[in-house]
Amino acid sequence: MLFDAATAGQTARVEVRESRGLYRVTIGEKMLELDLVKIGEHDVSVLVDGVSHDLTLEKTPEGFAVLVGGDRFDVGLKDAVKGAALGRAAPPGPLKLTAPMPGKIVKVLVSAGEGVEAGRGVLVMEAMKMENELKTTRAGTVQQIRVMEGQVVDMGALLLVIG
Amino acid sequence: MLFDAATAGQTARVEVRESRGLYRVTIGEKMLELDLVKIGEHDVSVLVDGVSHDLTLEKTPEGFAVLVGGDRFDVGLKDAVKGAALGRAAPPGPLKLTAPMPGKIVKVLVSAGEGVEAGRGVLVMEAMKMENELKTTRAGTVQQIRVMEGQVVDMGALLLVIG
Amino acid sequence: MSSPRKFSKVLIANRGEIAVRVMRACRELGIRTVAVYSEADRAALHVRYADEAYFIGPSPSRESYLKMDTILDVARRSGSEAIHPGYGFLSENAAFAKACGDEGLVFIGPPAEAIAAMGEKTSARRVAVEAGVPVVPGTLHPLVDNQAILAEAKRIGYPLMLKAAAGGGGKGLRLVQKADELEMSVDRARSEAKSAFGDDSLYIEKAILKPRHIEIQVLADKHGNVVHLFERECSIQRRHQKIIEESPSPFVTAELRQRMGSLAVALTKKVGYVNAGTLEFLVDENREPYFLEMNTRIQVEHPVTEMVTGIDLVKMQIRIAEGEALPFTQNDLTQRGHAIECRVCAEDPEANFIPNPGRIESLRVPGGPGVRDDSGVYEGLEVPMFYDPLISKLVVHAETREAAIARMLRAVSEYKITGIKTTLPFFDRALRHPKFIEGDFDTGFVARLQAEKDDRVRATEIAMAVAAVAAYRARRQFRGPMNSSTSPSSPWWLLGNRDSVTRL
Amino acid sequence: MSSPRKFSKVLIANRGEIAVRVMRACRELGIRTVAVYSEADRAALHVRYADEAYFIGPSPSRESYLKMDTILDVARRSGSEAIHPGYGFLSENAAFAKACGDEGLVFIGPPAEAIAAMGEKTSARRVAVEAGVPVVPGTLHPLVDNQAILAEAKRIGYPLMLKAAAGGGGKGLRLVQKADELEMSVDRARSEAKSAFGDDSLYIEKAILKPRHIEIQVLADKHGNVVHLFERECSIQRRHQKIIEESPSPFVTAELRQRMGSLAVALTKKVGYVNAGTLEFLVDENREPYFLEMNTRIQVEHPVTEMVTGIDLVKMQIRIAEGEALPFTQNDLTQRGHAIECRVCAEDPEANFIPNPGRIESLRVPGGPGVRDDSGVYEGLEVPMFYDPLISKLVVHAETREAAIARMLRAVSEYKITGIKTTLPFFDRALRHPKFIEGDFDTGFVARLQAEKDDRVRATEIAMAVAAVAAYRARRQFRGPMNSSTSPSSPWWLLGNRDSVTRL
Repeated sequence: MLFDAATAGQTARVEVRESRGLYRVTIGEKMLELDLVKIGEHDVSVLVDGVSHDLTLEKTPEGFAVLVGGDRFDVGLKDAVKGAALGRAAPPGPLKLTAPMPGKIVKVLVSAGEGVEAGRGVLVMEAMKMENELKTTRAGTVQQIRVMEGQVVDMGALLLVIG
Repeated sequence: MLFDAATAGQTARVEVRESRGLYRVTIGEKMLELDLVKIGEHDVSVLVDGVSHDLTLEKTPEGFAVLVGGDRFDVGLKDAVKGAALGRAAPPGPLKLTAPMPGKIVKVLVSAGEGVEAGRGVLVMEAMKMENELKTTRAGTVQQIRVMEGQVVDMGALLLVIG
Repeated sequence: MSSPRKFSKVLIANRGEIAVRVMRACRELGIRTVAVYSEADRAALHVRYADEAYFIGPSPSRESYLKMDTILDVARRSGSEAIHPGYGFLSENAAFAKACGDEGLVFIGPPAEAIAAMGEKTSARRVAVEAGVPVVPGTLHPLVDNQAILAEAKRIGYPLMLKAAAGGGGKGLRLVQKADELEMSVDRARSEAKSAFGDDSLYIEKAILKPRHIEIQVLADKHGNVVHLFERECSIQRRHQKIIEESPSPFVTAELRQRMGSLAVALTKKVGYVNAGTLEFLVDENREPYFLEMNTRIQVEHPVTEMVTGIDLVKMQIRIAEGEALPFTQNDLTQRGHAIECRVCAEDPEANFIPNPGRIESLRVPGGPGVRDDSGVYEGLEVPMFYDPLISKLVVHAETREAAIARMLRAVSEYKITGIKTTLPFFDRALRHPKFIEGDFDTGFVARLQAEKDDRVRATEIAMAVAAVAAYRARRQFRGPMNSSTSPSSPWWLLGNRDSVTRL
Repeated sequence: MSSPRKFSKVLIANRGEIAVRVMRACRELGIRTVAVYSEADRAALHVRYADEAYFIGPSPSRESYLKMDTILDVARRSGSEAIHPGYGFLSENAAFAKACGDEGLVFIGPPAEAIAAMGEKTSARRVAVEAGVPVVPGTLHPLVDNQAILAEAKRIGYPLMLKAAAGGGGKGLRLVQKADELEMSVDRARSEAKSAFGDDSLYIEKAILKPRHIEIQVLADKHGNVVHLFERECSIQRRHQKIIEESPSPFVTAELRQRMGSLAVALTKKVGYVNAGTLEFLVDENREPYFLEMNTRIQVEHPVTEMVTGIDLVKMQIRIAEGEALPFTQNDLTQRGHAIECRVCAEDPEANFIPNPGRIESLRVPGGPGVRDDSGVYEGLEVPMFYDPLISKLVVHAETREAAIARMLRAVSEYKITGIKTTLPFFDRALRHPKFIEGDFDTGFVARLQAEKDDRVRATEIAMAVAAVAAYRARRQFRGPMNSSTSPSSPWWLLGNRDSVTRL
């Protein structure tokens, strides 16, 4: 199976094959043979030519997060054949600003119909006692405001639509 | 629901009822109202009139093992109505000596047909580098020997039958 | 001075790791503990850990952990003899300390008067000035209306700091570089101060550039004995909040340690302070200390001092509140080895430390020699959005600073948390940075680090390979593309023989 | 003496907690680690923790962890420069130490000659006698045939101890009360000795009644420097194996400490010993010490010494093997506070500590101030039946012995293991026992404790209540009687919202 993988500023074409309980993984030119043992729900112990890796995995919208030692990799994966993102694809059309964390809307800094430049602060959210100003990544017009000041929203909740 | 519970040398008739998200448990004369929250697979947090208990449970053949603080209770439970043990009942008929742990049979100290007194050592098992002599809890005749020296057996495996 | 009276039951008016820390001390002293909890905290660790626990209201702290009357009522009903406030919440609230006294409860902390004198920054600065302790130039009184702030700002000049008069923990704190940023910053700071402390008055002071944040721990008993337990280096901060602390400070010389210790003890005595407290200083490049403020409570970072001095500060707080005299003098105290603390927070260090509450799916804590984990969470817990993002304090102790850094890197590599993003990966990078290793840093370290490119040798290849294998297994199990809506709490990509060790 | 040469890669010829302990030291020193593993250990913690790991054979240790050639071959292939043997297995095998040298590998331990001289008990006793160190009356040479043993037994008289000449860790150790027990005990001891050490020769000695087991830790470098790191009290034993250790010993006076320390250093020097070692003594009621044997390797209980002295013994072993001189002298060493270790074993304390291997279903480790967990396991691991039942060492450090006991009880109450029975509940009882608290005990403590009735105040009621609720829920979910065959790895009685926090 072929994937396009991206993490830590690097991208690679990755092929995975299975044979006799081992995984053959080809990254670019290089081939790794993984003796992989699953431990509990999130951990795997991997031996590659005697080199031992203790990894912890977590499913993410884009692919998987991988903890190795003290480091973390958010690995994005695409099916290299279908080309479809394994995770959620970037939404097309107008910019839908969603909550980056659960929290409370402290202030709405724009009004419907108002024009905004990219980088303009549009909302102030409070979470864990810190106020965070959310900015639009795109210039346009505020088409919808889906929240009110004082409202508590979940992570990923739709806040504003800017077209 | 009525149970006969036994642990730490005490026995009691225990009734459990459920109402409005709470459990009413009557032990003998005493009634406890439990605000019980399940945490993960093995832990529960229980509040009884403001007193907090952090407990860890484990299923056992006889009922449940309960860890409270540094202490452990192996609670045996019987359905007080049906009278049926909730766990495995003591086997009737001849004494079936089973392996108390996984391990290796180092020596068989008796032969088939031989008469033995209660307390007589009948087998030597090795587990975790320690040799342990298994004794019969009952006098009788060795009817069957189901293992050989050098054999590795699982916990609970039938070793000898003494009638 | 009443003779020592041992407590048999103490209420802890707090949550999270510090509530658990205080309960551990109580349990070791044979004191029963009483927890209070909000809607969101029924299953919190401090509730499970306590001997008793009582509900005090909705999740927002204003309606629960800040509700004095409710908490005092619980103390009364539970028959508690004393209240430990932890840090934050009501810990530096003079009115609460006084209310405890009026109720016949012992407040485990300083007298209300000392909190009033030192807790409010501008008055603390006035006291310090009188005591001849150097302070940073700025307003000595809280400013309520914006006009006054604009005027003062013009007088002092830029860059300057805006601070919540009632504040602490960096809340309501803002650096203002130039005049045109002032107005917007004032608004934001006020609104933060309001929601955090219910008081939106601010004060401003000259910003000292490349400053080190160094603080002195003090202990004072009810018999007039005061000692200091040396310094803590707290210069590694993000959004004006400490994230890595250590003791001793690699920047502090024996002379400076001596000098700051004496200033701290003098100021502590001057205000008739009792119990544990911390005097925060800014130290400039020329090793000149400027007194900033006094934290009239236990500090988040107290464990580094415990590990180098061998003194249990929370137990000492309780003993002092019981009326006992300090069991040691200044000369009995020594620093052995080196300790470092890293604050493990539910934040995304890749996204400017934005809070990242959520459910902890899996948790593996580090162990072995010289490692201490002061945690407020457990596997399966939903970290609530209502409170501070601190979930655990990872602390190490070793013979030397070099050995302590190596040990912390080892401990960080053993600490595995999934389900939420944490500051752990940040520590792996920060502690390997040459500037940190040399001890050559200031409060701007984190910002500079994040601007730099990451030049660690990283295990990118194996991470990609194993992620691809996981994706391959997922595909094999469910034809069709992965569905990101799959709940992360059921890692279906590793279905089969769950909880067991399986060769794939 | 070759000049110091730092290692870049070390092979650890062991498994379990001690392999992980050594790897932690190596990781902190920047040394790459090589693990070896048997069939049963592919997923063991030491394999996951190592930088490299190689398979060495079937599960029985005779076919894997005791296979010198295989292990030396792995060392060669992996480019290791040194081998750390841990304890047990090949750690006290002179032939292995020699083979390492022949291979140009550094054996992190004493020279083969010193092992030969001190490792074998009877020769160690001879050396001690020559050095004027008091020993327990007994045979000074291994006895191979039973006739010789019977004769010697008659000469020395009963009660007496049978010991495996090559032994350690209580294996092949038997107390014989009267003559008619002798033969059967000899057989059992021989067969244990054979399977544990491949050598079934025994020796016998007079049994000292109500003895305390107290040992002295020493460190010796390659430059002739020798220091002792004070004593460890190891009298709390079950089946002749230590289960609770502490330092300092509540029984040892300053004079006795001084005397035993000097005897230990003298004996260590006499045999040209190098690296870490431990001299075990029996001390009778009149505080007379009798030298028992020397353990020529790191001890299981080394952490209590590390915590009171602040010295990392495993790092010191490595530095010494690299050729470094001790960085301190006897006068630099002091004891700070008090440390206690409890050995958490997969054993059933209610059934005479019978081994209880199995799968660890859930695991919660203690934390907070002064608590150290040196573990070799993790949640989900199948504890194999082939090896020692020790799964973790729980160690605490506090200001005083009283505070350390309170802290250990607190830590034990936080330690939750399901799936296997462990010795944890035993510690909760033992550490509350008046005799333990007074420090008034000997090696017979455990047997006496188990004969007594348990008079703790116990939470029997809530345990019964919650067990009944669990049974009730189980019934409600599946009509009909509970089925004991239900795999404990799926706690169906708590099905629904698994892994989450749910109000039932």
